[in-house]
Amino acid sequence: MSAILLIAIPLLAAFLSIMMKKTSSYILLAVGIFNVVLLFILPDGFVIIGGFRQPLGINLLLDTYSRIALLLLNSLILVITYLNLKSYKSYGTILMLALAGLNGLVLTNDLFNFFVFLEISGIAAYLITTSNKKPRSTFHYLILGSVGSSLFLFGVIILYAMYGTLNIVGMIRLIQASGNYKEVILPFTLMFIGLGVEAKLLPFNSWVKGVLGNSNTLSGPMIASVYAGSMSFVLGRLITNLFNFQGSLLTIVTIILAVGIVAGDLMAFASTKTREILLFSSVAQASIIALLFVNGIIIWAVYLIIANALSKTVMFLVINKATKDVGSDESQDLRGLFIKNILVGVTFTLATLSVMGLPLLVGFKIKLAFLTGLADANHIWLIAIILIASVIEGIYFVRLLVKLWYKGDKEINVSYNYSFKTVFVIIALALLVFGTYSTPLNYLDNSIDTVMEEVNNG
Amino acid sequence: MTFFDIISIAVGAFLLIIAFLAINSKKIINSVLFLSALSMLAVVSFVLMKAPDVAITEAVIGSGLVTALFVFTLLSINRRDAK
Amino acid sequence: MKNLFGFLISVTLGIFMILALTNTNAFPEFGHASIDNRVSSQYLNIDNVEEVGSGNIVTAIVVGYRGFDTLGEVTVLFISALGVAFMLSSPKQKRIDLKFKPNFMLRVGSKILFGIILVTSFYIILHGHLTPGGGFPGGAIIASSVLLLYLADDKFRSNIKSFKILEGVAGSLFVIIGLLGLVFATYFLQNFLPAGHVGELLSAGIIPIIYILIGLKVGSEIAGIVDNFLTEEESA
Amino acid sequence: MIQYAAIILFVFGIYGLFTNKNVIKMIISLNIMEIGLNIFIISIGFNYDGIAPIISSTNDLGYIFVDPLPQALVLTAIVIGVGTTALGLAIAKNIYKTYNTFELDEMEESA
Repeated sequence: MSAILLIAIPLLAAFLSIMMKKTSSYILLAVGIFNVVLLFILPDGFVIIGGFRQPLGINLLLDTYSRIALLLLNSLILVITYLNLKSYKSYGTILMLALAGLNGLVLTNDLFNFFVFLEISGIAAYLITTSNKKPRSTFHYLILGSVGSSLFLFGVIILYAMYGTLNIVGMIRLIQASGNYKEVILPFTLMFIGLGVEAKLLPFNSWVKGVLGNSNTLSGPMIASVYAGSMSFVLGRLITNLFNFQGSLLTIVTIILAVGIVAGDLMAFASTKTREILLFSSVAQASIIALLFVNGIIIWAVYLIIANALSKTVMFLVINKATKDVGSDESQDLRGLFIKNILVGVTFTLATLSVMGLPLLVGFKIKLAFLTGLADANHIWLIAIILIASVIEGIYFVRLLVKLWYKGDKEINVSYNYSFKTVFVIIALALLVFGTYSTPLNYLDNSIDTVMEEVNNG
Repeated sequence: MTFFDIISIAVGAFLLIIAFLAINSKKIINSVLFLSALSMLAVVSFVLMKAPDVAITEAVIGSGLVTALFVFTLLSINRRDAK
Repeated sequence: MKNLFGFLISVTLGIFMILALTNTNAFPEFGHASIDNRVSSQYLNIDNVEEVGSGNIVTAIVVGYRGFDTLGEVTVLFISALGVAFMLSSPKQKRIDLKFKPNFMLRVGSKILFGIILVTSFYIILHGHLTPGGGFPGGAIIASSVLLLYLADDKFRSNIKSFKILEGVAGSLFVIIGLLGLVFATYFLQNFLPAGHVGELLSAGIIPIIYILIGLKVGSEIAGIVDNFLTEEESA
Repeated sequence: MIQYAAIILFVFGIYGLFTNKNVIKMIISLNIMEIGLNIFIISIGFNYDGIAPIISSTNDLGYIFVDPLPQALVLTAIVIGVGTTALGLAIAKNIYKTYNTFELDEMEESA
């Protein structure tokens, strides 16, 4: 048993599934379950491919950090596929390739291999967004995504020209040995911009509005939770281990991210469309997560990614299903959505409150912990910015909730079937349980990311 | 100044001129043809830099098939317009 | 206004990149790159060359050392072909009218050329581990021979269904060979065949086999893309 | 020289993406960018004294070679570029079907 199966099996299934298109969604379900089970029995450590030692060939690294990321993304894809089994049948093969690409992205320990998986998952994402039937926004996404990955590749190549290796662990070792941070500013900037496009960081994310603003029950949760979550994970890993921002670059990156938080929340505040409110809120959250990684608060950033991915799944599923049935996503037209769907309303409210960070929910615990972490590191003005952003966030979310709960002029009929409701309830319960009983969250600490250990071991 | 330098300066200058033309020409079909020429010049520079594998691949894929795909797209559009 | 903004951004980026690269000592000057400090020096080490057994070092890297990248690359092409078919194909399709009628010579001549090009492409694929070339250009040449048939005959349509099957089978065999490495040797994609002598046709273990699969897969995928671009819905 | 040309080509591509509002020309700009990037990648492995990394027997290993790894990377990058281009053109065809134009500016009016 080796972690390579997490990538090889979805690929094999995808290649086989084009010969039997009808069953592709069911094959995907089987593959997803296989992957989740496999994740519990695989051992930690490096996985060598092709039998070539560390710098010669490509290898993968499985540790607690990547295991958490993989569990999250594999199980989320499984859930989303299950919910869309009827409505989006033909996307089975594409989702399998997305699964393989994201798994590879999280696992790989080689920069060029990282680029290849970035492209696989990127192209899969463009194809997922074709389900919106808005070719223009898909095209916009494709152009920005390709530019982003080209910039990333440019950075990787400059690093290779300087240090002569593509292995991430080996690269970190060589950069530490040379001790000259000024040399690597250019490649790191290019790589950060390239990944920023995919990770929805402002100002590289103009694709988000077109793509998520027209999303449906497949593309919404896929892009907003699965892709955003995995991209935050890999960006976090690169930020904390490889980029390790210092000096003026650190200041610039921090300012960009801080502006991203405020701007994201302000744009959500100004919008009246429900889907846009959700997407701008997730843009702001992506910046907060990146900011935490930049400041070395790894474990709470990880929890924040998980909590966000789960809440956003619920929120996008609820809103996108309602939009599909009603035919509009103006919050005015969705008034009174929850009067007939009280259970759905309660779970949506819980998810929203958790994103806002109110007590009793897991979002509160996480927010408290990372604000304490920032205070320990003496970043008072960052805390101020996050608090201001939270206030704005609170206002627009409460406004949205009030609208969705109170009766409007028209009566609207949206029905959620049982599988939807089950998923909502499970996620809402998880948010509640971990919010009130949060001791298990303290078991893990920043050492879940073992790249640095491997660097020092060598 | 060696022979290599002269050739490389010529190739580099041509690359830039043709790229400029490809971006700024008014007719799309001209842009496509300039892109094909750019690809062919890239092949020359790959050969200059001792990369025969890449040169073969770029010649077949870059200047052959990609151009064909562009032209087919334009063809199908023009035909629909004519109707 | 927007043009000026774009111009400024790109000029700044260009100047920033060129200045940063020329001022960095660790970045090698053009034409003076030395592979001694790079991982590539180990690819040219005699033990490693004999272990892999491919005379073309680039092929050894593409299919051997970094074979996993190549699997990913084939996947990228696979998913784009899938996407193109997904967006452009419909149940009933007909050829786009090319506005010229091919004559007899063109049709017959293209059939002869088709054979010659196909043989050339197989030669290129089979000698990928000895001479420049290999699966990617070879596959692309297969696709261009199909393209020739399409251009020479305005009624011609290849059997897309069999291309899909070929594509799926070749891709699956690639992964299965990788998994066989896991079973017969220790690692995924590891060579489990004898490496042979450098420079001979039957050498380099699984590299020629994988390159043949890549060639077939690339060829059928690009041919599928070409077919999608040259057909349209019946009703239009 | 070729290296600088490659960087400028890359920047040209980005400039083209900023200024062109035509879908097909944007894909062309993307291709120009990728060609620039590919030439740059090859150029970092080039050595004036080096020969192409292809040997006919193990006796040839004494020579100086150009770096083979960038060449392997470019092979991968070219094929990935074709994939993106084909997909982009397919989307362009779809755009034309929906909006009846390739110009992004005209689309906003009709959409």
